[in-house]
Amino acid sequence: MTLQNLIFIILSVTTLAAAVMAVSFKKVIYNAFSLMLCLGGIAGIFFLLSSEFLAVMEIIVYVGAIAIAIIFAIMFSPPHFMHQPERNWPKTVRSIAISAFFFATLYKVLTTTPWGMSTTQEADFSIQHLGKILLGIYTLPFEVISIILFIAILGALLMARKREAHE
Amino acid sequence: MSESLIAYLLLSGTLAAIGVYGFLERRNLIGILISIELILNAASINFLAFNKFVSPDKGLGQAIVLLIIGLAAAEATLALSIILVLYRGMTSINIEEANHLKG
Amino acid sequence: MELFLIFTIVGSPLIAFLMIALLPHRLKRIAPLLSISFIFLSFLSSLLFFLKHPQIQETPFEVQWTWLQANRNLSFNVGFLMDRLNLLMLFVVSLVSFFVQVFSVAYMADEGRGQSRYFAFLSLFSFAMINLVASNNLLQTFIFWELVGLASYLLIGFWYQKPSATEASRKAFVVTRLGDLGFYLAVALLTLHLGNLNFSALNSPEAIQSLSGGMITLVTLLIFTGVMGKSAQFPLHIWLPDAMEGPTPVSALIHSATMVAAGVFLTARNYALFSASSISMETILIFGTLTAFVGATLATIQNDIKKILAYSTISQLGMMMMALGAGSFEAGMFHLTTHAFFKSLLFLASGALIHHFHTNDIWEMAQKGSRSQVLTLLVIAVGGLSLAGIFPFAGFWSKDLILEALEHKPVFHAAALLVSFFTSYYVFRLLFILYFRSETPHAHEEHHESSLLTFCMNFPLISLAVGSLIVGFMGTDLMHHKLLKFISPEAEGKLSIELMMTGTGIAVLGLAVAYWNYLKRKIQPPITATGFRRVLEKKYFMDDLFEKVFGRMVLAFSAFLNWFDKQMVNGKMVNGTAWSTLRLGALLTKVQSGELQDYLMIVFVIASAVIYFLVK
Amino acid sequence: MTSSLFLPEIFMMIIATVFFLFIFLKEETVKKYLYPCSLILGAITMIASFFSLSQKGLIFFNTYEINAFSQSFKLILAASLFLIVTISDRTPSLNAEVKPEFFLFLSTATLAMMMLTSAAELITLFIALELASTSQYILVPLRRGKLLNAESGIKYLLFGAAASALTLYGLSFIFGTAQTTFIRDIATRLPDLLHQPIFGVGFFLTSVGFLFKLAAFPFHFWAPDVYEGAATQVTAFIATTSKAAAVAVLIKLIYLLSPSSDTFTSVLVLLSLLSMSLGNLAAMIQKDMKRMLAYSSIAQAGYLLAGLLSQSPEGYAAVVFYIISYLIMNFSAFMVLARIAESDDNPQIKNFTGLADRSPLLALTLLISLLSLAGIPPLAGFTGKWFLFSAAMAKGHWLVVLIGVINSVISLYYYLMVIKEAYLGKVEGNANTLVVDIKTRLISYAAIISLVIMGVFPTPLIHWIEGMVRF
Repeated sequence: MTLQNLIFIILSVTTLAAAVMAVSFKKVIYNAFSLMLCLGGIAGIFFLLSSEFLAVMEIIVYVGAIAIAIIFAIMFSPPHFMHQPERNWPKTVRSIAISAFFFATLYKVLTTTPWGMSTTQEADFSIQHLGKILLGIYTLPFEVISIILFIAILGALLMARKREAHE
Repeated sequence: MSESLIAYLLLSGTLAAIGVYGFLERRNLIGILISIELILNAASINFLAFNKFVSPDKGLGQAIVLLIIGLAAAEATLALSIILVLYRGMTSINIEEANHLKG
Repeated sequence: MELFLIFTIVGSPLIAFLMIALLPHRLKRIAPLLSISFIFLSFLSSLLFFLKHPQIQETPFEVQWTWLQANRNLSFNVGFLMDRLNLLMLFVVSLVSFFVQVFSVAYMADEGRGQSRYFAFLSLFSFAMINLVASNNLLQTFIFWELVGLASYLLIGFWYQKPSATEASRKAFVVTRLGDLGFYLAVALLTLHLGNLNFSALNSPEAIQSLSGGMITLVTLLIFTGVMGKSAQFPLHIWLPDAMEGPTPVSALIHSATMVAAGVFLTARNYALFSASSISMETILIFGTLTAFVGATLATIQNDIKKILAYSTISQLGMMMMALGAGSFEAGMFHLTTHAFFKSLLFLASGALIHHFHTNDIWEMAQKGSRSQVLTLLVIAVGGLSLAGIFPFAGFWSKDLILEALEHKPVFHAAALLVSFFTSYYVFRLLFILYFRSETPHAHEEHHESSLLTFCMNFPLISLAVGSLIVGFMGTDLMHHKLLKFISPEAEGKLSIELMMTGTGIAVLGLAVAYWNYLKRKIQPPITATGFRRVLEKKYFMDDLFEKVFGRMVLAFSAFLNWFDKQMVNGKMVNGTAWSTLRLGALLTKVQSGELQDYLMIVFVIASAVIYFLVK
Repeated sequence: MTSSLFLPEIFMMIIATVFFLFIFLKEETVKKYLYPCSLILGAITMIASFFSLSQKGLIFFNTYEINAFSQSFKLILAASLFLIVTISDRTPSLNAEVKPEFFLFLSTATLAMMMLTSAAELITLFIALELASTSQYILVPLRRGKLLNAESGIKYLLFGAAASALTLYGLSFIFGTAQTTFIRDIATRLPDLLHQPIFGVGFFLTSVGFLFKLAAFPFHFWAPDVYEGAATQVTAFIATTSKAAAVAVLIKLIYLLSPSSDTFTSVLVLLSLLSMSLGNLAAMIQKDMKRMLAYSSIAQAGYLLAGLLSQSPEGYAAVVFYIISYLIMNFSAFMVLARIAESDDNPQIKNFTGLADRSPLLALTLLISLLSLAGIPPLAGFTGKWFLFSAAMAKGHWLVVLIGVINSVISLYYYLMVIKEAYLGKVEGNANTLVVDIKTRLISYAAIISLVIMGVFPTPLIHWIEGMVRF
């Protein structure tokens, strides 16, 4: 077992365990912290997939921005010491069954497919190349993303303003 | 193992399934949002795995994932603000209480 | 010029409809005027067309344009066909429409703002009906067939506040749509197999040869289900009595003279196709007989004047179908024509009574002194005698033609005679109750109707009564079979004296029984529905064997049929379909629980299932 | 010059910027100028799209393809945006202070939809879809008042997020098998790819995002709740423009990439049948007019799928024809609804009582549009359905046609309920006449005439469409 494999296993286990925690704890704040851990694990996976830049971005944007925003939202929402609804077992069982079915089909698809492998030798994972692509064929999506972010922020502000107008 | 595509795909599949579970089971809206992030990340892992093992151009998948991260941020912002509006209205962020529109 | 005339015929009611619909409020009062003048224009144009083409019998006039061009050699056309069959129908439809609309001016005078709406719908109906008749292909006919149904739906439910009216319009709609489903399938099948839906092509020998025998039977039977719905054939007849909830002129126009005849017309239009399948002809004959019988017997025990006429219409439609099924095309169409006149006359006259006495119940009318309405009773007598087939009224000639057509089918001939007996019985029952059982009105209360309204009411009655008298003669030797020859050049129309005697004899028998029951024994009006039983148990029933056999049997059997009709056919078969569809809808919206996660579960399950299905 | 190829989009962006600037103006100024300004801008975009109809070309490193198909759809989208704008003068359920934002998000959504029709690369397509969705996620909870707005907003957003997550997952599979995201490159490799079931899975998952926009079963659940909860104008936008864009993308994807296998077709058959049956059955028992139209639009999505599953040029042309007529008839229904809506903006069917007395023109518009939706000849809805069903029949999908016909029969029931209310119902008390302004009059006449003309003389239009649905 190579070091790389070991790292992969450790990262996978961490990620999945954190993911399970992120959806199963009853207190949302714990979910959020588990999510941060899980995202960290995913960043490690990105690193293993030779995408160092994305690993960094994952940490900065996801852990640094999104997860923090979620935690802020939790602070605004009912305090976590408030009454937590009891677990609805039939619903839990139903959800587990459905997600298991979903995974089973995916598993079947993934394992039966003969995946083609890349034949290119010079593997250019560099940021420069990434930059060229972003400003090359992905110019338009890149620009559109900025519009999306813009209107999302505008929309969020609008919601907040609307709320004030009501009170 | 770290050099086999299928391992990454199965990892991503498991992550997606966990996300689906959370999506269906959590009653807390923020919990649901967290589940969505998990599914999106699973897709990102897929893209990067294909990028590394399959794609002839190693920049494509990375660019796509970068765009996905941007999208996730936008979606989360919006979702959180609507959740807060909802909370102001019904002092709860339980999705099961948002069931007045039906029939 | 021909084209212009055709467009005037088919288009003027539409113009009237649009003009009324878009009239500003101030001008709504002129709606009746618009409606009446445009329908008269339509009538005049068809008359003009006939005068310009007296030879239309030999050379039909046809125009058409391509409407939908599909990929292969399949296209749908829009066109009009003018031949003797449509011209006859056009005269009937536009003339009866005209009279009914004139009558409506008086009948609906109190309606206020609703009046313009009413006339708009009538114009829409006339437009649809005239186009249905003038179409040259099956699809176009189907389109206007549906539009006719829509207009009828709107008119039945015209008095919207009455829940019974709403219910009746819903029922009429559901039941006729049930039949139309078959018609729709027939159109689809014919499109697929022939590609050309023109009537001339459908009924050409080549088309009939190119279709297999089974296919012809299937298609004609499917068309016949549509006919059953619209022409109120058993067991889809149940909507028609309920449709009487609409204003009476509407019943006169739509539910007696024109729309319900559309099914008969459609059968006649595709007669070559129908004749090619003996199974279909037998089916038509059997259903026609059943309908005629059920209708006639049910009419004998109704106390609501409109219900009597409604069941009578059902029975007469059955007679027309019998004629068609027996192979006598001209007898069916001839009866359709005479029936249109005398039945609309009867309805309008009953409308006049209802308008005057504010009740539908014949016993109540008699109590309030129906005897005083001399003119109305006179025209009812004309219409009734015609309906009963008494010499020399119109119905006599056409009914005897039907009897003649059935001569070689003893069972059906006997059934037709039985129907004639019942018909005559309920007609005389009505007349006796309204005239001889009437009390003299206590005080002469003056009705201050304006002279215009009185004219509007009386003019159609008198005109139609005259029509009912003379139309019959147009089919006889005296007039050289003018009408019959017009319907079909080959028509013979020789009436044997024996048949005429049997027909009259049966009618007189009906008269006799009615006389016994209502004049001699003076059966009293049933107080309630159960009171009816008491009538049956009266001792004097036993006095006479004759009565025991006929009078009681008639009443009891009719009562049983009435029960069966209400409970079984109406309740379980038809309403059941509509009810279960609605229940299914309600059940399905249960899934829409408002819970987001319930929705998403279904989404994920189905998505996963599809993936599984795709990989398998 | 490449920028001329981008003309309609540029105009959309300018419009969006203008509306953005309106946010900073004083309220009186906004009140005075916003609506006229939006009308003018909407008209200009329509004209710009019209003049760029004949353009062709590839821009943005071949990720953006301008052709007859995309330009025609841009014209359709611009026209439908213009129509929505025309009925946005009186918005009882939108606060005056959010009006500029309302127009801004309408225009960004339309911009995104225009991009959807042109995108020749899957990621561009996906991002454009996200822009469209995000704008609509904001539009839905803009409605003021009750909590329903936030509820429908969050339902729409989360449902949409689930759909786009599935789409993204599917895209990753396509990326993994085809090793490219350019639609045309994938199309050239199709023969190889079709052996792999994973490609079919990826294709299906990708189409989920668009089936969601189309509100086809089982991705329709959001529709009734969102239609009811959103402001009427927003609902009209989601019901018309958004669907047209989804149809454009689905045609493009299925035309170029369709794994025309039996299994894929049978999936479409199933979705189509369930959509129409469920939509029509559930619509029958609705009381809320918007909710009823939501179910009716689910049923219409089923009919559209019936055309798509034929996977033939006639089928695609039929779908385009139908979506154009659908836009007109659905829009006019919503226009009448918007005129009727008073304070609460959720007209029940009983609110239509006596419409014929209150405004004969609106009643007639409603009558024609609902009858057309029900597929009554000779209106456009019938002709469209005829094209759809004959395309499906040509490929031997008898079952679809049969069930479709039965469904049309069922649908007539609930449309007639409304028509009956409008024409036969009497207003209690004094009927206040609805004042119909000249603009509404013009649109009503135009809608009625075009529905009739498209029904009676469909040939020129269908010929034009057949020429345009070619890649």
